[in-house]
Amino acid sequence: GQFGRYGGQYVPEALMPALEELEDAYERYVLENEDGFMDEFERRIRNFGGRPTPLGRADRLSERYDSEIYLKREDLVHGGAHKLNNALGQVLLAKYMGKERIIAETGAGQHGTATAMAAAHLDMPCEIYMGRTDVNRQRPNVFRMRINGAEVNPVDIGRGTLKEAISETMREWSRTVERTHYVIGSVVGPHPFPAMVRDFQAVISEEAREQARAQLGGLPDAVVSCAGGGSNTMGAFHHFVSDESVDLYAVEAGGSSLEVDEEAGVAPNSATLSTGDEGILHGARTTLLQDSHGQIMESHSVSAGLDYSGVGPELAHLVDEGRVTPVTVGDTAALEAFHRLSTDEGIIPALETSHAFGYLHEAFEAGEDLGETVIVNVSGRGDKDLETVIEETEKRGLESAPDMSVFETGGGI
Amino acid sequence: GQFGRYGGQYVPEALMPALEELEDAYERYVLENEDGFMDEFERRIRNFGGRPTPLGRADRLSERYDSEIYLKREDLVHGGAHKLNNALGQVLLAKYMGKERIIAETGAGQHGTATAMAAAHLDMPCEIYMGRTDVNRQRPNVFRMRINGAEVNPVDIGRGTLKEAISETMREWSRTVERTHYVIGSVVGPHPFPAMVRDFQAVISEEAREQARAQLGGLPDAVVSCAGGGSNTMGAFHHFVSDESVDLYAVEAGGSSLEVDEEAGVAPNSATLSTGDEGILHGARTTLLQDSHGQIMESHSVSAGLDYSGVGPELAHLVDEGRVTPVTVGDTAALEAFHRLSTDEGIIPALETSHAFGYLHEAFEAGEDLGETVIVNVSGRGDKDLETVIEETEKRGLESAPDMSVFETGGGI
Amino acid sequence: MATAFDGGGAFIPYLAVGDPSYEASLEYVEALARGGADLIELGLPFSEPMAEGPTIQGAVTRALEAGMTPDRFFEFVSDLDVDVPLVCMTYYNLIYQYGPSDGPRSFVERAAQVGLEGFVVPDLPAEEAGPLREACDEFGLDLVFIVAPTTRGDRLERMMERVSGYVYVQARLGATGARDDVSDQTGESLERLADWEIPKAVGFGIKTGEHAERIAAAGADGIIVGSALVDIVAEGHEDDRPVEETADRLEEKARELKAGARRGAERLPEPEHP
Amino acid sequence: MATAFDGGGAFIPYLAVGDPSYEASLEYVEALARGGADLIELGLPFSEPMAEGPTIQGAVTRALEAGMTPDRFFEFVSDLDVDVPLVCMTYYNLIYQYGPSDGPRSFVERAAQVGLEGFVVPDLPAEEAGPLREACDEFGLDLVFIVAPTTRGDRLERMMERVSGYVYVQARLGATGARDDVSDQTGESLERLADWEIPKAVGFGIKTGEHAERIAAAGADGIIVGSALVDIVAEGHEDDRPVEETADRLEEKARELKAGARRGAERLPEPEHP
Repeated sequence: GQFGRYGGQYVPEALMPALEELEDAYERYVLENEDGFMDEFERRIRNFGGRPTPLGRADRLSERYDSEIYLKREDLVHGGAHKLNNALGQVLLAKYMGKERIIAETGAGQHGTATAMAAAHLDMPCEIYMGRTDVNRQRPNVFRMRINGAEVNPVDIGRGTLKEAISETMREWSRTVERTHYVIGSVVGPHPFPAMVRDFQAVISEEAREQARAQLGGLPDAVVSCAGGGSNTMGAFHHFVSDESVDLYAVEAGGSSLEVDEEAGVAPNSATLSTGDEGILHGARTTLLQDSHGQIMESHSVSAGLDYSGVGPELAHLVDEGRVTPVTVGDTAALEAFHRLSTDEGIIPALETSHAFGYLHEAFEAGEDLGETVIVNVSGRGDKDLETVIEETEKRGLESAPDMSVFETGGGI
Repeated sequence: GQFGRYGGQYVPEALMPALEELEDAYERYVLENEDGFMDEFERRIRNFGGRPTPLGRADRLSERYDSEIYLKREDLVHGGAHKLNNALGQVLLAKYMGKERIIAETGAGQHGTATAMAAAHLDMPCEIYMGRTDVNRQRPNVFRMRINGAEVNPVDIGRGTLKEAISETMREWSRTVERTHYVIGSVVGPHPFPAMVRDFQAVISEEAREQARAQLGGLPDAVVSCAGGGSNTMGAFHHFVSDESVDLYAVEAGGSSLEVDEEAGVAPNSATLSTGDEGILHGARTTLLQDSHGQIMESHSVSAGLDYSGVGPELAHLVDEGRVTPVTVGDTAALEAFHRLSTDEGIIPALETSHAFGYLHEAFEAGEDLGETVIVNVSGRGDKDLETVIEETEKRGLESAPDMSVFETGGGI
Repeated sequence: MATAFDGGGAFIPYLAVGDPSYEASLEYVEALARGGADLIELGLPFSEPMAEGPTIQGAVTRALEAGMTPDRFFEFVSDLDVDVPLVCMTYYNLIYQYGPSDGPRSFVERAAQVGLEGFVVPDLPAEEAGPLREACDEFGLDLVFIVAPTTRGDRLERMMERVSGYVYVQARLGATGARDDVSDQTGESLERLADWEIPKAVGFGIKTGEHAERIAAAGADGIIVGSALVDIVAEGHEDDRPVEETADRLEEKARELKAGARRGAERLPEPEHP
Repeated sequence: MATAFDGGGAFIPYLAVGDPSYEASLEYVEALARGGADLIELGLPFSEPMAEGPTIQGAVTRALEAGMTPDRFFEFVSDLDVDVPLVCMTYYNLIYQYGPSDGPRSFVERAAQVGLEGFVVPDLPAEEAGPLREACDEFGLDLVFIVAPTTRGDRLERMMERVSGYVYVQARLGATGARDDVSDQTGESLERLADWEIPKAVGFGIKTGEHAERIAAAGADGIIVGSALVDIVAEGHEDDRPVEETADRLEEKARELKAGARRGAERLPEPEHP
């Protein structure tokens, strides 16, 4: 359960037996394919989830950056993001373990919708905990969860976002641990979650590595992926970690600034790997955004899915080791990248994903050499972000924004 | 250009040379793969579009209906529906033909968004014509088109929906025909559109037929697909047409009633194949909803994408021949099917698609035997329909509807 | 019908029948005849006027809302008191659906009964015109085709074989509608048709007497004007003018256009081959 | 610390330090001591109180908003004028981050300086407790572990090796919070721990003297009460009561609970093996 100095199981005693049970199940079913678990997972993630996802060349970005830019298309997974890889894996595992009920937290709602879909598909009752603020600002995702038959429980604590939702789901788990499995949404939390979620997401790099060899005739020079909790990041990196020639870039949300307001307990970014330091949160020792006393700080990003004060312990370790390079991209650059990918390539990326493309652009503008062939992980699609993007784009008066006056004109053609 | 007594080229003389040019291009590039056109199309629809889409077993529906129900997952195509198959094919063809500009009509916005995506991907300027009513009720799709860099031109004629948008795009095409290609969105319009769009969509049945043989060990007993203009229908049927053992069901929108109000010029349904008769509309002789004078009637369906007064001529012909069975499903049954698929299988279908599942259910309830193995074409995903579904479900007080009170409660957990 | 073009510089107005009412429309058509029309295109409104611009779309909508149907249209033609050839302009579905025949025959038969002399069908290219051509032959009516700026080669040949009455030369690409400029494409189109032994009438975008003159001077045997006249009808309807006032304006406009066409025809050189 | 349990039926109250202010909190803790507390758990508030129910979450939020920090907490302990053993209850990150040490040593050292006698750390299971156990040994402090209803077999052994002071028996699954029922799980848990040579204090959900009595009668050496007391603090804060009034209520509640615990302890049969 350790990645260097990170990881572990910092949870209430009541949960420890459940973690031991989960660890046992993880080893038997996931690692050893007992009862053909992994075969069933692979069949379902293919036939239900839509895998494999393509690795496609981005013609106009390649031209723009004078490199070969390839896109790993997790936005095409059922539900619109890589999230289903993990949710389906865990719900299936819960079924193999004989659990009768699924709970999960969600921030922007992507993990919640993926879990609700997986639970419906596998006929498991499902409850999602979601901060009240997020419930109100992510209505379409709440609708989707409800329509898939999941209960949505608003969490009226603190700022009412992801951090509070995780804490509350942990509490609920400790109340009902014997018959309930908690489907954690990223490579965070106590062991075995970080390793297990990584293994379910590792299908991304497993496919991408094979596809690169088949389509490009070899490995890429770099893989770029956005990082919040880090599940798409670890998924996209895992099978490349031992390929030393492949540079790995984890792009964090720089938000509006990398400075923090210690007084207010607020970091105007989610750049945990780049600016945080070691601590214990949500069951694991990892890198955190915290004040000098060790209180957790609120993070901020225009992208709700990156808006988290912690990060997966394995990613923290890989950064410490120098294997993964953490970089940051601010809100405005991410918004510009959102519009750039949409008009250049006909792919509307999630705001999370837009950070990865923002880095690609900034690196090129700064004359940094990412190498001849770069794979960017398109972790999710941006339909969910349309309203936010339009609002934030207008607020900033970005040039790249499309004119939306079509709604205002009353006249003829 | 003929399918039995249907088809043809009933267009203004100004467009005839463009149709001849298109026919020539269709034959050379699509049918004869000149300059490797089809190779490039297949590569791009795979790497950009996400094909092949899976054929997955619907476990709970299979149990419910005591049959083997398989889902062909066009909802996983980039953009969320089968529409991209055609849009990408035509935009690429326009590029091969040396056209400099794309125009297209759209109703609910699905074809418009697919065309905008394809045009961005292939770097072609693109303008979409969309009825004013549809612009206002399909805002997210308008946003998506604008974000992909397309112009959206509202059409302020008549009821301001698809029928008017098609007529207006035809007019615009006749103004600029020499450098512009009109990407028509379904298997309708003058020859060669119905054949060409069918060929681009036929990838659905080509894959499904192969997948059925590989996964089920043989052909299905029936294929069920919703039918508006008929592009997903023809796409899902085409490669099964000569397999006489495979029954083909085209499910039309029964709307609120199959009766028509001739006085008002309104059909409260879009059941063209089931209730319409022969006539000429939008360039083709086909089956139409028209009054006794030959004036086209407004159609109506809770599903904007099925809301069209005509249907593809080939589909009309296959119905005449007895090869395709037309059936209808009303608004309420479609809404119930929407919720059923969402909670049973974790797939939120488009309202169009929901009609196909509504028929599956009604056939089973009526004790009709569709056979042991049935493939249903999941033509698109339902994210675009969430608001409509919630509103229409509440209005009808359907039991299957999830309780949305999560938004109302202010209290704690 | 050919006599309509005898004097040269024929003036062919178009109105949507029943716009904005049956009675007013009767007055308007008769006013155009008084103003010098040599032949009149009577539009039978169709719900999907695919080839029309916004002006004529508006006329079609008004006429349909006022209850125009094919039967009322034929009644209208019977009621008309004018002394020039009348041509029905409509879309093929209305022709095709009418009456008991499986095809256009019933419609053509009835058209002949009420004294119509021919058809212009904007969505019926020569390739699809076989059945209508046959019915026209049976009842002695003409079938006019539209030649577009894009029509060339084989397509011209095919059309020439089937056309009768006159040929409608589309002055430029696009839908109908009055414009301020006269397209260069008109001259080119007329040149391509120079050999044809049939009157050539030019339409799309003619708005003033001066336009008419230039078109006629370019070699057209007639000019077709729709939108510029429908504009007058629409204005009268919107401003709630008395029917007589609008009729007078139409008559005046007709005179202007007819005079222009005649001036243009007079500027023409004698044909080189008789 | 073991002396706290000497009389049997020990009463162990919990309050979040600094809720709703430093000064009020001092009064409240002292009132609990006056009310008969045998040992007091002082909560150092952490921003992510993962094991707490809504009541204690509220206390934590109020205390943090009023400016509570680890240093202020130690100051608070120094300022306290009470004569019972004091234990710090907090989450591991605050212990880990404090002071210059890479690990918990600085925090423990400072705790020892101000006279704290032990720790309860709800997010630190025995497996991860090595460094804190070492530091506690170095400075002579106790480390209390929580035994949950789900804790069995190997896990119990591991915990027994590392625990000192007393063991916190979690009465039932779930987060903290006052309940009306007394869980059956309590008796089972106590039975599993029957062999342990260390005081067993039961917490989670104890609300009234009668609860306390039943728990003590079931064999607990002490009862831990948090939420029922925090409720009184919260009420006083919301209703804007004078600090003294709230302190009086706390003292009264403490007397009720202590009396209950004592009654329960008296009903206990003599232990079978001394």
